[in-house]
Amino acid sequence: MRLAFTEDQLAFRDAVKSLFVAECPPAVVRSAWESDSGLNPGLWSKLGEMGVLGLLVDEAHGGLGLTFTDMILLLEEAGYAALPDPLVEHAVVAAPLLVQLGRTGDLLSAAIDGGNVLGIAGFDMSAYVRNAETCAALVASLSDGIHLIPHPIGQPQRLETVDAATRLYRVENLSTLSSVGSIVRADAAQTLTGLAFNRGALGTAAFLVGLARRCLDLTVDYISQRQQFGVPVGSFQGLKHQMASALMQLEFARPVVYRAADSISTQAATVDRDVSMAKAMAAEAAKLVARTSLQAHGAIGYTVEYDLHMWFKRIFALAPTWGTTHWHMNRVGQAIGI
Amino acid sequence: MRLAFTEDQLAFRDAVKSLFVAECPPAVVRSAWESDSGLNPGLWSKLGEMGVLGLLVDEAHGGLGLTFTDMILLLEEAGYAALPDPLVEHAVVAAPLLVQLGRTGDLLSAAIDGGNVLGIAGFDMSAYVRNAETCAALVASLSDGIHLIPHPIGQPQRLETVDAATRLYRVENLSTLSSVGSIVRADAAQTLTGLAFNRGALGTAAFLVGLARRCLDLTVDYISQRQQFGVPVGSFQGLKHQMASALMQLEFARPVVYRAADSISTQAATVDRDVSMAKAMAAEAAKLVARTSLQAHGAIGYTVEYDLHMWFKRIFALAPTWGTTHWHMNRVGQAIGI
Amino acid sequence: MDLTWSDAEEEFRAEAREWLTRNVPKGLPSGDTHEGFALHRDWERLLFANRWAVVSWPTEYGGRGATLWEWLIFEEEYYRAGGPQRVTQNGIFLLAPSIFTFGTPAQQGAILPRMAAAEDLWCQGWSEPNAGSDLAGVACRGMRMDGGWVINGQKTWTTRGAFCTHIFAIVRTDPASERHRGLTYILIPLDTPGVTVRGFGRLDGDEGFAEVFFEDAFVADDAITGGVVLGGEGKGWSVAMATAGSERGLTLRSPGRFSATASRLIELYRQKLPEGDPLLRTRIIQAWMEAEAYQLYTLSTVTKLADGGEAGAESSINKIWWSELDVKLHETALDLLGPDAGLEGPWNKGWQFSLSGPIYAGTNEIQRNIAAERLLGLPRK
Amino acid sequence: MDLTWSDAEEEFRAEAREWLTRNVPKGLPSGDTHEGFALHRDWERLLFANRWAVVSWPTEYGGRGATLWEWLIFEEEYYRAGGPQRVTQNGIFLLAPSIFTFGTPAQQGAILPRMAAAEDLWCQGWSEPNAGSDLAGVACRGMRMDGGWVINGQKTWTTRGAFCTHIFAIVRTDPASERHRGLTYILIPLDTPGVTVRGFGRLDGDEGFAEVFFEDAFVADDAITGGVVLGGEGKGWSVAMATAGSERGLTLRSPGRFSATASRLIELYRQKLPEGDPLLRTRIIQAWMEAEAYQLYTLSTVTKLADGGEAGAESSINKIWWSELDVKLHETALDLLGPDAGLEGPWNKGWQFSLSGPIYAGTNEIQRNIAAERLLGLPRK
Repeated sequence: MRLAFTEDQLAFRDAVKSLFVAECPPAVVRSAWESDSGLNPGLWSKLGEMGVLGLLVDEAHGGLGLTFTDMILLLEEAGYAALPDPLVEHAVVAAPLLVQLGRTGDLLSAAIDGGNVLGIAGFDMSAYVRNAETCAALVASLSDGIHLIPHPIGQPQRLETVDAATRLYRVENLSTLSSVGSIVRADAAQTLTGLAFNRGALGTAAFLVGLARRCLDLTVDYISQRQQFGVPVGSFQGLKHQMASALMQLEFARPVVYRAADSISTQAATVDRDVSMAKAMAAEAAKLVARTSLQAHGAIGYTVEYDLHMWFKRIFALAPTWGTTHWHMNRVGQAIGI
Repeated sequence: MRLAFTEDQLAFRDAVKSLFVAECPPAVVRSAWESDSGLNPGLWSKLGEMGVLGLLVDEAHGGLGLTFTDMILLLEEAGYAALPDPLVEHAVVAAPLLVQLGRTGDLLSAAIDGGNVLGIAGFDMSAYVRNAETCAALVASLSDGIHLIPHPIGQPQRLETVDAATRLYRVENLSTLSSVGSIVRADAAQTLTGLAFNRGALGTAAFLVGLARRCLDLTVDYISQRQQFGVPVGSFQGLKHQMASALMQLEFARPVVYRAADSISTQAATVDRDVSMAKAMAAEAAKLVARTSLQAHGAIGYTVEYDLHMWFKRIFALAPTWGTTHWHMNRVGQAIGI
Repeated sequence: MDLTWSDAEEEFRAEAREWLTRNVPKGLPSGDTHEGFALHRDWERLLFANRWAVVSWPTEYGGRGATLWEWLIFEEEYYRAGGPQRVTQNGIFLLAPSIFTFGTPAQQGAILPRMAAAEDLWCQGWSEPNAGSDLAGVACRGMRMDGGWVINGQKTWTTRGAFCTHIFAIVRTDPASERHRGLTYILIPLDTPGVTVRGFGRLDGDEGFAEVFFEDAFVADDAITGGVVLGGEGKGWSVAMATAGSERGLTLRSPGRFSATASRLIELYRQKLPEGDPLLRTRIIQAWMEAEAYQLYTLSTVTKLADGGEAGAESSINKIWWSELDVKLHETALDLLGPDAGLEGPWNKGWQFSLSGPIYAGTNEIQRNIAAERLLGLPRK
Repeated sequence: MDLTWSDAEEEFRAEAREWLTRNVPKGLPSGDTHEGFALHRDWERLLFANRWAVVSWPTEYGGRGATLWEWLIFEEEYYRAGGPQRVTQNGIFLLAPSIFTFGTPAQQGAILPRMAAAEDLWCQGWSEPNAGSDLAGVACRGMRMDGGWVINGQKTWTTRGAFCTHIFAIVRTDPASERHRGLTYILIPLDTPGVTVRGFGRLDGDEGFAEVFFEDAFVADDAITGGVVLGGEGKGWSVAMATAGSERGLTLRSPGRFSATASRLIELYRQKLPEGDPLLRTRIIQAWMEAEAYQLYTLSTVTKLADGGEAGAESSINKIWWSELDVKLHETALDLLGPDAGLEGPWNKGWQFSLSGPIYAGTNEIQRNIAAERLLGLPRK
């Protein structure tokens, strides 16, 4: 029994964290809010070089052949940095699907290297497609099977999102587009879609944990120096107790997320339950942290000139995706027999 | 438009409050925990003399002929005192029923004077009967109508209750006992039972508000003088904020309770909704106040030697009676069309 | 206890409803952009032209001399009809009560009608980078000169400052003073030379906040007819606290607004989940009950005021209640929208707006201190 | 990451389960009465006789030298089998860790085996009427005399004090000292002349609390073999804090207890509401998830400890979590019981017990201060 990460896993985490510190400071996140694509190709390539994008792809196909347990801390760090690029969709959901679908050619190589961005549709309980305009191909789970739709993806209409770094599109008539590349049908598709859903939901949970950790850090920094009434506002017990409650929810969600990563890695019988519990607890903890952080900051947190809002909005945008808390709690209930 | 009480109503409230201060201090409540009957006949007679027990009975039958709006503050004060005697069951539910049932003889006179205690069954969503051993008669709403069952009420079995001042009994085969006094049947009974339920639920809501107000007062007194770390514990912001939140819930429940009294008095079309909202909000506010008060006290509140526990337990015992919060919120939902 | 409206009040309601139903503009953009603000100003002028801008004010200043009850009725009808948040609110709800209490007749005559008519648009100049919750930390200085004041310093978080014409500011006029002494309440035209306004984005990205910089800005005593000082030199704290009482109290947040939001939430639930959902339903019932409780609490406060009483420290829990209720109403709506919650739209916009409620007008932490100390009587230290 | 048990651990579990299933007493009354306590003491002696009383202790003191993992397994099986709260817990979980750390070999040999065997029954003498959360306010005095100590003063809120044989107390031995200096940790037989114990009722009415009065009570140095002072004169604060770390940390509240309660709650739901209820179901799922999260958090802490690390200030959020979880589990059960919730019964008893969790072992307010200051690093002042 051991609920902790190996030295290798921690070292990989530290390396990725360093990359984000250097290449994905808040200014980069901020510029993604205003850029056309919302993407950072240079950073994306470096993630490819480090092996992050192909981490879950086996070595025979150019990946690292590692497990979800090796990936989970990297996703958390991506959340900490509020990485604008679609790491969960691309590396956690789509890349392993390409292998499962037998599409192991150039598209996969580029995906592993960071030379392209893959899109997904129909896996995440969402009606929209992220990066539909820029993605090299779309892996789509439709009623009759999983399809691979090459660029361009129909006529995507950009949607206005509160988290402006995330590019969401409506794509009409996906099923007619799908005719160009249907590759897996019915039963097999259902299994693969279920596996991909769990990966995406847990990846999102880890991302949320990271986002929330950064909110707490930003808040602790600010309220430790911000003076009112002659003392730091962070010294007021009313604020301390709120911060402690938020921290507690987050800290108790973390081992739940890590356990679910192990359940995916080991194909545990309880994987659905474990992933759902992780997503539900991470989402609720992150929202509590975000709310508490905004309130603790006061007016400065309520402006777009200060960084907090990018983490805040990302949390509320992501929390209901890949299944709402309500949906996941219901799945936990089924698993525990009520 | 005017949401406030008249001078007369406030003066009556003050008079009843004075009576409780003099005749129902915590020591009297405490002794009711240990006495056989849990009743205070002397105090009960005085409530009769003041007109409280017959307040809702018309003057022609010896009562005051007043409205629920005149009664509501008295019930709140009874809660503040944690009156052990069954004021809601007797004066709010049973006495008006006797008139409605045409039983306006000696039993009613004694009920108004405080010369007896009336019991009820089948009105309060409870399977148990309060004071079944001591009540002069039981007004029982059964499947075939409303019955008046004279003393003795079958073979009542006393139940162990957390709030030991409340004497609850299980009475088997009520419907066979009922044969002695069935007086209203079917449709009419349903209407009367519905009216009586609203009176009982709202009376309980007001009682809960009073109980909670006393919890707050006990707590403010204690934490203002209790010193730890060289200052009163009530000066700690963490505690202040909890107390403020509890106070707010209670203060916002009060006008809701008062409005529902008006809705009963004026037979408003919205009476079911208004009573349910009052009961739900009063019960939840009272529970929050009780929990906060216990926590603010620390260890001393956690003993039976200190008074708080009698108010605390009464709140948790009463809150789920006369319909749970869940039941009442459902009724509100139906009223607002969802 | 009399929870019915009089015939006269019902007539007032009917008149308001009829006019509002016909005139409330639909789909007005945010008032926190230059373009949007201009449209909102037009709406304010239309309200004024029909004497609906400030119903509770005396007729001489453009009101109807309406009672508090009628004011409540108007607000209820205003939000029921879908009327937008008032861009003039910092003037008519925050500054005006102080002008009524502390202004000279000349100031009242000069300021109030133009404010009601949305000719002068007022913003609040209280907060500074280092004086937020701790208002007594104001550092912006005013120096007395012959014929006026020279102002130096900075204000910030000034709502809609970039679109307004005037600012009501608290400045330190006694350089030797500390905390809440030596402050003066000064009325300043924003076109005064030496005043610079820089708008910046609120949470939703609209330019709803502004910084206001004063660099040797000379405010002549007659820049406002009747004088630029309100309530006398050095009286700024008392005037501000009276205004804050009004800001934090009844007048700013009428129950009609939350009742209207609760009704829209019920509509959204019916539309999105026609088959029902027990959990979301319970949250909607809870939110509806809390909006209704706010209405009843307000009726009880207005009764007290109508009897000549004061709202007092109860304003603290009043402010906590409406601000937390507003967040709850909108969060419930977002949960109803599920994954669509992340898309821009009126509920998301409203949610982001609601998040300011627990922060401004005295944070809810400050309000909980006030409730604990003044309502419960817990020791300050 | 390896979330599986080894073969040896599974064998340990099987052995524990087999023994506990056969031996756990059913329907034991509360241990907070004289009669009940005697039955619980018998159960403790049976546990000891079979070397299950203190599995993680060295074999020489009656344990099995079990690892922390095995201890967790034992606890899980203990509560799964329906084992009662341990009446010896203040000894084996609170005092014993300090004896292991600060005791001399002579003290360890004299105290630990008799404690494990439930021959000596230890209660805690820390709190005083004016020293609750503020432990440094201890006023109970110990005066050095030839051959021993004279103790004067009062302790209170002493759990099961009326049924125990010994008390571990913190007393002020330097009369000139203030706050946390000058305190000494003293071990005292309760039959010492001058010591009076008065039991009184906890929230549920059982005599689970006691006041302990010391009137010129002379505690001879050899009243305990090896000496009555633990850790040295004047070292009481450090010893107590080490014990408090243990009290507030992992060892007192094992996850198995809450997981077992969650399982019973699920059973209750199935039994009371076979047709289901969406709202209560959601609350049960939430409570189950929180119990499971507590289990996982504990596994992560034990991993750290097994690697040679320390639990540290994380004990603060650990204590808040389990104590609030325990209340939630029981409140959910009461809501399931509806109007029957007011009747005496195991759930109500458990609920009343759970309410002490957020108060004792450092109130949750104190714990939130610790979490904010030591885990988040927020400024003390």
